[in-house]
Amino acid sequence: MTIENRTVYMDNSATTPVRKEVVEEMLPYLTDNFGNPSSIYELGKTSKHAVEKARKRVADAIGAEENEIYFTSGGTESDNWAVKGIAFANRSRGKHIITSSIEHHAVLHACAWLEGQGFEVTYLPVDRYGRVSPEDLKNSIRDDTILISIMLANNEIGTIQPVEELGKIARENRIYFHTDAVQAVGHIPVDVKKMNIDLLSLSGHKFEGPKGCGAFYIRRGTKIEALLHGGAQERKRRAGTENVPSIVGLGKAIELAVDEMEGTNKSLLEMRERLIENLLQITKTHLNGHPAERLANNVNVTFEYIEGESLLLLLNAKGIFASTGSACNSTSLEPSHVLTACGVPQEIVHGSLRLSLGRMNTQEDVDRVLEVLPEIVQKLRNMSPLTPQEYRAL
Amino acid sequence: MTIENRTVYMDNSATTPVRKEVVEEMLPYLTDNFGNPSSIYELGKTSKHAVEKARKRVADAIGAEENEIYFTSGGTESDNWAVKGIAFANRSRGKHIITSSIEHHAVLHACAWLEGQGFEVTYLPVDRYGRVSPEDLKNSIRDDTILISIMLANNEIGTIQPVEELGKIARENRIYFHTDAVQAVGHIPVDVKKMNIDLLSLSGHKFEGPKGCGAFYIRRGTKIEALLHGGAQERKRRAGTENVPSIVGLGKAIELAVDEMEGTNKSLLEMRERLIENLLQITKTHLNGHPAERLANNVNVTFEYIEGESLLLLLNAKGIFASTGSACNSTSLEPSHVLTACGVPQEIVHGSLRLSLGRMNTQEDVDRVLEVLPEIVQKLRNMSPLTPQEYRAL
Amino acid sequence: DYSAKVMDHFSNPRNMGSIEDCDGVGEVGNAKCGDIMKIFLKVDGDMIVDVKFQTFGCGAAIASSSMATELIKGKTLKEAWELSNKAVAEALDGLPPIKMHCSMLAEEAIHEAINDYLQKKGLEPWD
Ligand SMILES: Cc1ncc(COP(=O)(O)O)c(C=O)c1O
Ligand SMILES: Cc1ncc(COP(=O)(O)O)c(C=O)c1O
Ligand code: FES
Ligand code: FES
Repeated sequence: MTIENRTVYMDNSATTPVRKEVVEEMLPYLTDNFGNPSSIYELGKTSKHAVEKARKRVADAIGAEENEIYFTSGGTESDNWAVKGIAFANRSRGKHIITSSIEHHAVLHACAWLEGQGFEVTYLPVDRYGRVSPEDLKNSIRDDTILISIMLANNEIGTIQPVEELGKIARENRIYFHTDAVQAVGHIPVDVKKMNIDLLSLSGHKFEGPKGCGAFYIRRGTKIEALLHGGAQERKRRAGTENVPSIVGLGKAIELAVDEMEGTNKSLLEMRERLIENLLQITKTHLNGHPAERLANNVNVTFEYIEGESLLLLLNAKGIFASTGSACNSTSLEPSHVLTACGVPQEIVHGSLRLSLGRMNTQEDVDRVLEVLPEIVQKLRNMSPLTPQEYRAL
Repeated sequence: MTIENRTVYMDNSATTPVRKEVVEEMLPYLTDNFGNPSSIYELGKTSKHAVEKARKRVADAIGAEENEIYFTSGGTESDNWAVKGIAFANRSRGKHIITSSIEHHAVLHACAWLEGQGFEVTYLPVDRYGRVSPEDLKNSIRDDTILISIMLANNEIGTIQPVEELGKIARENRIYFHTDAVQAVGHIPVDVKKMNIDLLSLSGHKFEGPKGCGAFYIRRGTKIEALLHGGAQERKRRAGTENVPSIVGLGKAIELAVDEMEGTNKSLLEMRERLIENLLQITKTHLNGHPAERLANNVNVTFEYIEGESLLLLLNAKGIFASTGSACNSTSLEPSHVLTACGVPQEIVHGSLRLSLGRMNTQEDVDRVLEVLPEIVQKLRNMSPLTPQEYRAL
Repeated sequence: DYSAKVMDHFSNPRNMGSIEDCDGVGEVGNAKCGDIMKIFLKVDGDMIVDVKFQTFGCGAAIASSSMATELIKGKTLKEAWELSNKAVAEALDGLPPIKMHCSMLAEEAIHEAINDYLQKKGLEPWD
């Protein structure tokens, strides 16, 4: 299969390139300034200062204090730390955790593992737009609830949760509130104080920072155990030699993303709306996620009668890179738990497509997708035994 | 305090710079080839192939199969995974773990945490050279022992353990054997099959690879739980978007280190022996660690009557970067548990100095250290109330 | 991070050494913990006319010794007694939190030395 030369990358929720300014700031810490921040000599101090500067930038980006920020190896580690760290530290207070059915697997599978350790987990349902209801949350709280973990923005459908309100309920009930903000930080304004957040996960590679580096916010006074035990790094809460270059990169990337957020989102929103509007012109196509409470970069639609992996492969052949919630494109063979939780019927859930926009996308990219996608959908529908006669064009 | 222009970095066991060839191989994966390896489009496949190439390189470096290698965020994560992953997965078989008293804190603190979860841990003593006795290991095995974790080479004193023999004992008793090889891989030949190793930890930044990236070897058929739960990466055993650039760097670095090991070690050995010989000329100075079963890059001595942090600061002023096992230079205020376990008396343990050599060190660096160090030791001894009159030079 | 003042006093310690015929000597700390400080006093009337120190310890401990001896030289015993570890740390432009205990050593060693002097004189020690 030949691949077009001009490519359109619309999978920015999966990962992003590291932006130029960020790479430049990282490079010296790979080579010349390679010292271990725990060392007391000059080379160590240079690294230490760089890490602390990044910590300040992260704190500023989410309205936290510097000493509430810990660096991790990414969103997955932060999520695991939140869920397991709170569970083990507060076991004597209770064994009940509340989360939602559309969380990232990093939260869901950590919860499932805890169920094997004697904890009990309530998975809140969501409405057809992927929103958790504050009423449901209130009703699920028990005397022994120790943690509520609800993501700020969903990675598949872009739905933004009413976290401020959910956090308020948690606070009123004196239950720790964690939010997986991996898709939110750098994309929508986040203020941990205003939003009543006790713990927050974020990951560098979702906002043009490096992969393999994330951060974790722990509100002062929160009772939480370490996840990685060992050396005395990160004020004895997260062991392991600091990934200085990536931490530096994450700091720079988060600062740029937040500074430029308004302008970026304005242009993303225009592209998003044009895509949605035009894709919904294709017959038997449905929008997934919330129409308004939605990340500016997220488009997620379901085309009836087709299967996502085939769609991706044909898009790939045209140089368009996107993703699907179809099981056929995953190692699990389960269709998207997010779309399923939103009530997308099993018969059509396989035909879903996520286009996630990034700062580097242009209206020309949108043109290209709108030029190519309808044809591909038609081609696959023609091939499918499910397609009713009236939707065929043979 | 003014710092000399010419600096001598002799703290290579703490961390190393990323070598040039490695940075070059990493760079494209930060920018152009930034795809998520889980994605099926071209950009994703490029990343996937890069990760698999690195996996092969790691496997080759330690005599493992490719599908026995998992990428992690570093030595600490690998160690935590080994200890906790085996413990939780084999709980029904037993609750006893054997390790040594000179392990890295990543193993020791993970074990301590497990003690809080109902596991029992035996900490084997070491002889004055830091060696674990195979007899002691045999005697400490119980019916319910599920894991033996003994490091291959120690980070402070460089002592190499008789791992092949220890692994044999474990295998004969059908107990999983883990070795923390963070200081060994890339420095001494490692063969997991020959050495009877079931699980092995390694970390990139100890052999001129990137920080924040390590690997974990799990022998096929080993029953172990995941440490980080979430996405289906790393054959569902280690979740989290792969740190592609760093994984690529680790692969390149390990290949170079192993290929060049013989030549590098020859030159390190010459420097090490010259340093040891000359430092022992300073009165009331003792060598720590084993005289022969020792990493080629490790020098560790104790100077009586002086304290390590002061020594480091004065060395730093002369542009020499090294480390100490003194409590005064740590956040824990406990002196080195390794030197203490080797029987170095509490009164003198604070005067220890580790010089760890790297590929970039030269005999001129050794000259410089030998020129500067005796004077500094004398200066501090003159200042110390402990120094007997005959060792003063006022 | 140590301040420039700490580094200055650490690298070029003032009043380092011992006084053969001193009037009071105080030693505090413990080699096992990595810190011992010894202060020697020469007293004339109620004036400290000379002071020297010997210290086994970290950069902060050595700098604190040096600074403390400077601060009490030429002062009365009473004034020297009043010198707090916080004052020593402040004179050094601050110490890292985990190093504050090292400046305590200076305060304690001075107290020991003054009491040693008082006792040698047959006077009641202060507290
Ligand atoms: C919402 C959400 N949470 C967690 C993660 C995990 O982050 P990482 O891949 O950095 O481990 C991701 C992305 O993969 C995500 O989208
Ligand atoms: C023997 C040993 N084990 C584990 C580690 C931890 O490795 P990392 O810093 O990559 O987490 C280190 C180094 O810090 C080490 O020397
Ligand atoms: S049709 Fe082949 S995996 Fe779904
Ligand atoms: S003398 Fe040990 S910390 Fe200062």
